[in-house]
Amino acid sequence: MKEIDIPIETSAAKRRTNPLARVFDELVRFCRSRSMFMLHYCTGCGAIELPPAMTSRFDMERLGIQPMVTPRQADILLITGYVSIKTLKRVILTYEQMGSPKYVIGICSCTVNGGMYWQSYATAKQLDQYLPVDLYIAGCMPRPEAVLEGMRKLMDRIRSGEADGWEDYYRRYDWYLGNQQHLFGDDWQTPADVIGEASHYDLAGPGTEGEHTRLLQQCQKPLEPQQTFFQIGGSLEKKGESHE
Amino acid sequence: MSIQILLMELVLMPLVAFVVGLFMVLMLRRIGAKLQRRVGPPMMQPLYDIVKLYGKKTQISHGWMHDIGIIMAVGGYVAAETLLPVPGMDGIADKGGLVTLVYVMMIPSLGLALGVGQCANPNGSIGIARALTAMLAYDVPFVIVVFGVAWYFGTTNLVDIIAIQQAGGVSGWGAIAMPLLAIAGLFALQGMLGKQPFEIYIAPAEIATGPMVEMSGKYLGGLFVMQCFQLYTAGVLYVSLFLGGGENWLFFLIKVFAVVAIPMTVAFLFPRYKTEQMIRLMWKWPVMIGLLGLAFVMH
Amino acid sequence: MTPLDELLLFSGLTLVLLLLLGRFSYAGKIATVFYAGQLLFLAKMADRIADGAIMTFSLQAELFGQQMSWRYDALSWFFAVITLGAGLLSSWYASGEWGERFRRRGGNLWLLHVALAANVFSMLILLGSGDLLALFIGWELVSWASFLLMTVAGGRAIQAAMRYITYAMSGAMAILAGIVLLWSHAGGLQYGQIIDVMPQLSQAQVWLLVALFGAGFAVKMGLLPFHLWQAAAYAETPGPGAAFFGAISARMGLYAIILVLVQLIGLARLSELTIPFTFLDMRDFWAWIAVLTIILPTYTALRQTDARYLLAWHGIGQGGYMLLGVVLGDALGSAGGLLHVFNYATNQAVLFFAVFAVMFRTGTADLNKLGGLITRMPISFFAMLVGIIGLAGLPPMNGFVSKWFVYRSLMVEGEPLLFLGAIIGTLGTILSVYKLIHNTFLGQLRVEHVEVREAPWSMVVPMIILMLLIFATGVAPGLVLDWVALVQSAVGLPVVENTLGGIELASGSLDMLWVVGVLFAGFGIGALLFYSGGRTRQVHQLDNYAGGHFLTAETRYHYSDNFYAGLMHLIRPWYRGSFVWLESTLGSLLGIAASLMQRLYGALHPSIYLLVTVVVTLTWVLL
Amino acid sequence: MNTIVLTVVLPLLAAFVVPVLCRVSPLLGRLLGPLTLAYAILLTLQVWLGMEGKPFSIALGGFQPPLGINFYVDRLSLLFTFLTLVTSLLLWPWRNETEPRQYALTLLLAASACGLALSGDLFNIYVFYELISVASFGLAAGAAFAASLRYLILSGLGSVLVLCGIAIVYLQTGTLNLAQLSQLAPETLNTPLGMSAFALILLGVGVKGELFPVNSWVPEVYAAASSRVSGLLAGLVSKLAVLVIVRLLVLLFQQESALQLMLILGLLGAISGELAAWRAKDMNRMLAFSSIGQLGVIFIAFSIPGETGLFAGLALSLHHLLVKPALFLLAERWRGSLMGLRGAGLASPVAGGMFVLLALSLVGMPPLPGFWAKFLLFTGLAAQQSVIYQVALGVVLLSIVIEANYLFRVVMNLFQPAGDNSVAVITDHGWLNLGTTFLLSALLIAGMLFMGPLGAWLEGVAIQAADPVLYFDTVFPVSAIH
Repeated sequence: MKEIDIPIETSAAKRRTNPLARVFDELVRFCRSRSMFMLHYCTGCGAIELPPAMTSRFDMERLGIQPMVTPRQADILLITGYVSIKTLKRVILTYEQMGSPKYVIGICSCTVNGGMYWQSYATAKQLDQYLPVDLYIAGCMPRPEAVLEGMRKLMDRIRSGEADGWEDYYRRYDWYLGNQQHLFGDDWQTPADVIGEASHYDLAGPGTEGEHTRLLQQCQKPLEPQQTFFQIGGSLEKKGESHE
Repeated sequence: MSIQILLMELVLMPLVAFVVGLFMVLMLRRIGAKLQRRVGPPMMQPLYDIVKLYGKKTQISHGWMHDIGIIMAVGGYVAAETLLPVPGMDGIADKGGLVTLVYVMMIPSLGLALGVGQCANPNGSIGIARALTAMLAYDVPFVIVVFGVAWYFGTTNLVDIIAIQQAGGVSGWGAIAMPLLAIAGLFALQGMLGKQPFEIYIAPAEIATGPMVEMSGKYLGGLFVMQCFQLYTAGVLYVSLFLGGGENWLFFLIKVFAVVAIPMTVAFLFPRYKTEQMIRLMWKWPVMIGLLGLAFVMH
Repeated sequence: MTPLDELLLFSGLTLVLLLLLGRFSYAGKIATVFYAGQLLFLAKMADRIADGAIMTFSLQAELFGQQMSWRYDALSWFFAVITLGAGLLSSWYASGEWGERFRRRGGNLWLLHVALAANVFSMLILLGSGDLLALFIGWELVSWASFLLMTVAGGRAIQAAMRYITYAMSGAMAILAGIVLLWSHAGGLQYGQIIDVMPQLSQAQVWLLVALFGAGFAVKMGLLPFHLWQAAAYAETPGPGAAFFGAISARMGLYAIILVLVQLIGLARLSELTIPFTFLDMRDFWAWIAVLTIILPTYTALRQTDARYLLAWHGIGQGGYMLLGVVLGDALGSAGGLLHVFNYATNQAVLFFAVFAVMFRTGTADLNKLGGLITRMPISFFAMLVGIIGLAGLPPMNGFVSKWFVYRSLMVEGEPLLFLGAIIGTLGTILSVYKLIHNTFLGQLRVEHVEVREAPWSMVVPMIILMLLIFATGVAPGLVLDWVALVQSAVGLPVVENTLGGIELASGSLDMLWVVGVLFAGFGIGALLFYSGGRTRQVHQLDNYAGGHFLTAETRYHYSDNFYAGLMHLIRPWYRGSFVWLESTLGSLLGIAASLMQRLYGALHPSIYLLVTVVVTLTWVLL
Repeated sequence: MNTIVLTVVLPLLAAFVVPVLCRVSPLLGRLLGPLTLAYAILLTLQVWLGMEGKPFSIALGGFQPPLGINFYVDRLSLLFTFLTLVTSLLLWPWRNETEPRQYALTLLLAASACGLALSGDLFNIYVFYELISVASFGLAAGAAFAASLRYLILSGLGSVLVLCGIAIVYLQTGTLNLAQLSQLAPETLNTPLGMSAFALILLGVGVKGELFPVNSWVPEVYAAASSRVSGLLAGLVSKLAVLVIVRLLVLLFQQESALQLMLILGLLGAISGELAAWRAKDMNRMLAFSSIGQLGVIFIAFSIPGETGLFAGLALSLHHLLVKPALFLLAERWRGSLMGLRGAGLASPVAGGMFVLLALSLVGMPPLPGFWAKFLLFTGLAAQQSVIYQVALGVVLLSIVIEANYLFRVVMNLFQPAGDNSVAVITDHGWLNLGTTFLLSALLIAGMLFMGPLGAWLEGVAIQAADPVLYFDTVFPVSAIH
């Protein structure tokens, strides 16, 4: 894959100048790092190492990490093993449904390079081609200590503002989408509207849109959120009538 | 009472409730951790969670009712706190009374239900359906308790109820005079807090936390705030009805935390009932105990 | 011309005018204006009613030695206000696009307007009855006028209307029997005469009277076990008619109950009547009937899948609260019961308006075929929201206040089981109305409803008026409680001493001004907290958690059917359909008797009857 | 005053002349009947105005009663004479151009009915009753064979019973003059034998009066006969039979058991008729059964002792006389299955509207006249102490509920849009039927508007009729034999 070299505007670069705001940002980042809700997407054997990490032996909760059930509530997406192409679609959807800031941790070698499934026709080899992975925890499988170590590493990175993979996904969406399309075909789309989100939150970069997003928009079914129509008695004869 | 003091109370009461509630959430998680031989979260963990959630960059909304629902959920409890007298502060408790408080406490649930409804997620709707069913289950013993207490003290004014109890010392407490009702009240409390074994409407592995399924960011944060209020309100209400309210803040807090600790402890020792099992349980034992207690009280 | 003359004449004029002009497209507007006029005439009386004066009607009839007169006191006035208000808003609702559509679909708009006016007119007459004969005449007029309105829709409505008229006739005949019995004892049907004769009647006679009158009035009110007709009859009536029925029609039964059982016979007399083989007296019995009427129909409503039926069943259940309050008979309880008449009327009207607005746009009221309309019909949604909060009796809407009064009265009187029953009814209502609003307005918007828009102004404005009314009387219940106090003093019940915000009591007061104020302050804080968080972005409804599944527009991702599955799993066996069984058994028995009679007349050798009869008769005579 | 005899004589004569006249001049033949009836009506009115409310007696042929036969003319008998003539005129067979027999029979019916109403003599009553029978057989003969045969047999048996009853009366008292009988009755007829006489007469006359259980001819005959004939039989003839019973009750049989016998039979009739009507599948049968029920109620009313009962019974009879023929006329074109009537009311709204009005009055919706009639009945029943009257009250109320149900089932059917599989709806009612019905409906409305004076007047009639002493004094003025 060709590396695209775009100057990336990190959040540190546009840090606000107001000292109070800086304190506030600092506080929020601190809290983010101390409160991580994780969604463990148990794709493979790595999942077996998570229960020990959560329960009495290692107790992730003392770091403020607790499991959550739906992507909406979660901050961290744990990919615990190989991702088949079919699974990857779900993983991407789940990732896109998470609220930013969000972080992806790839656990096990399979997520790094395909691992023992390197030769499989049906697995995605490198997770970071499709999603912005903030942290890999390599091993086959990594022990709970390694998982916890990885978590601590991520906490530090969040604290310092280095863990900004989620911004990268918005800024270079076209590139990620291109890779996804390469794998899933040209009609690939998720119900989530990443471009709209990027522009809404002012996260769009030069790489957000490109040839792949244009392709997406060609075959995409419209996904505008439903506007509320307050207009009373609007279009009675033309539209309302035809739908009774 | 001058209007300034009243206004100050109206501001302070929810604030205190929130702070105490944060510690109750902490206690909840710590009790769970202890029972599972874990260390548990750090002291400020509930606050971290809430600040993080409010500070999320993207906040996914499903429409204006989703927003208003959260506002109602938090706001309703903020209002309910002012109807609940604490040591030194009565707020507007004498303007509403017990029945009003019980009904105002339904407003947050209603708001949440509406907000979840607009999320268009069947898991959420199922959760709400189950939560309302649970309400039907635990409210039956609960209103028996409310009736018994109101009958015994001859008033629904919480300020008076507390004053009467305190005038009689420890032996004047509702729990001493109405032990059966106090037990039934504990059952209802367990259901009201939605903790195991009565948390079928959350059921994370089955319906993906039900009402919370589509809640992200500050929406979830709002629910966390609501949980603080909910624990506090339930605890204080029970203390006011049965344990003589608060003579001073120290005793008051001890009592409230002690009361809330009971359902917390029970929660982590039990698995989960199905909805119909819950209704059957709630309509059988606590109701029987409550009615028996009521018979004692009224004769 | 007395003010009552003006009112009744004007009401009659409205009816005549609609008979003549009902075919024209502006009939609805005329009707609305004329109902407003009637309301003005009623308002003219307000001052004098408030002074305790009784309005008389100039025309008095005397037939067969029976004096008939009509007059309005505070009780009549209170019910008349609600009647006219319901009539006004209903005809307003029908006056624009709704009526136009109704007519284009082949509905008989003329009949609808005429029937509505006839209902209003006959109710005004009934409310003015100054003696029992006038009461009966008014009663029958109301029954047949209701029947007329019920038949407007045709089809299934006809069956419902037939069922209604059978029940109504049975009830009317029971009332007539009661009236005739009273006449034979009192020698007249003036209220004064009846009150005078009441102490001389034996317990058994009063028992019979209460049973006859009670059963008759209970039919109209839809009290158990005479409630089966009501839901279908109201629900199948076209929009404005259903709203009018739901709001006030059944309450004529309550009016009559107050008049006869409370005012003429007296609650104290009711308490003296014991029910054999139980430890209940007649008043307890009525209270229990009221509570059963609250519970059973409410839980029947919970099972409905048609929004109109759901509301109509709740209408039956809510009647129980009113009766319960009135039967309690103390200042608090009766104030609650009477207040609930007003409050419930506003709630039910706005709910029916909202449901029929949805029907207007989508063509269905099937709760399994709707969903997500909140973004398309936000004002209707809001109307329904206000309505369900009121109906379920939660603050800050007016339904809470009236129910609060009833609850408090039950607490003061020490009736724990009745209290429990009333609360169980309220809980059931909450469950059921949430299902209503969820399945209609929340959840997933169907593809076929994407183009739906808000209802037109002519339908929205009545809803807005009602919403404001519900909220205003919820915040300041004293506005209506003043009237209620007048009614109480007119009927001879203890009078409630209210404040603008509710009531001051030593044993726990209510001040809605404060409660609502603080509630909204709380919402303000909630909003502050909410908007202090990050900026929101609305997403498409298909961008939704489905366990990783890709939702498409074709996927129905909505939970509506068997909404309270867990609850139903437990209580479904409890729905025995006993009343329906009873009704159909009676019907079958009647059918068997009828076919026996036909056999009798169809026999080929009738002369045998003659001979047998002659022999039997002669034997009887000679022995 | 004696001109009242002409109301019997003229139609009787006309009845015999008409067949001949029709051969000579069809036009005259057609006009003769109506003209006669109209003239008789005029005569009746004249007498009415002349008598100033006081009853009088006419000795026919100059022989004084009790030996001679006499006509007793009071308000009641005049009212029935008037009603007979008017009903006959209203239900005149206008369209029956080729059939002079119908004219003759109708005139015969009118003449004998007037005679029956006026007769002051039990034997005369029997004679006129037989004449009525003959006329009505003839009229009903157009109906199905089995039905008219059944009517014939029953009616004949009934006549035999009446004759037996009269024989017993004669045996006991030695006279058949009603006035004289009223004098003798308390001593001679207050025995089981006297009661059996009453029972026999009641059952015999009851055949025409649609009394349970000798009324089983009714549904078949009405179902088959023309509306006009059904209207005459149900409206008029039945009322005359009732009149006979009423006269007997007032004058001869004042025992409680007589009233009770009638009450029980009336009760059974009311409930059985209404129940059977509830199951009826076609219009005419339904009206026939309904008529049985109504007559039952009328019998109940007349079984209330005193003028209250008479008043209520008269009111009910008048109301029924007004409404039933009108309903039968409407039903003329609505024969056959009730289910087939879907949409018929929509097709002819005037007829449908009148049907609704008549049905409402029949059910007794206030303030229509039907309600007031029933109200009188109810107050009368309630004033009685005996339990059986209270039971009767309950039964009548129940029967009203049933009646409302089946009548409005029909109404709803009439006004439902016709389905695809319903038979073609007839919209044409004929101006004659419609006009007559309209007239009757208008009378009904007028009755409602002038209910006050009408009621007072009817009460006067009842009071006068309920007075046996007056009857005796009128027939035998103080100066006479006693």
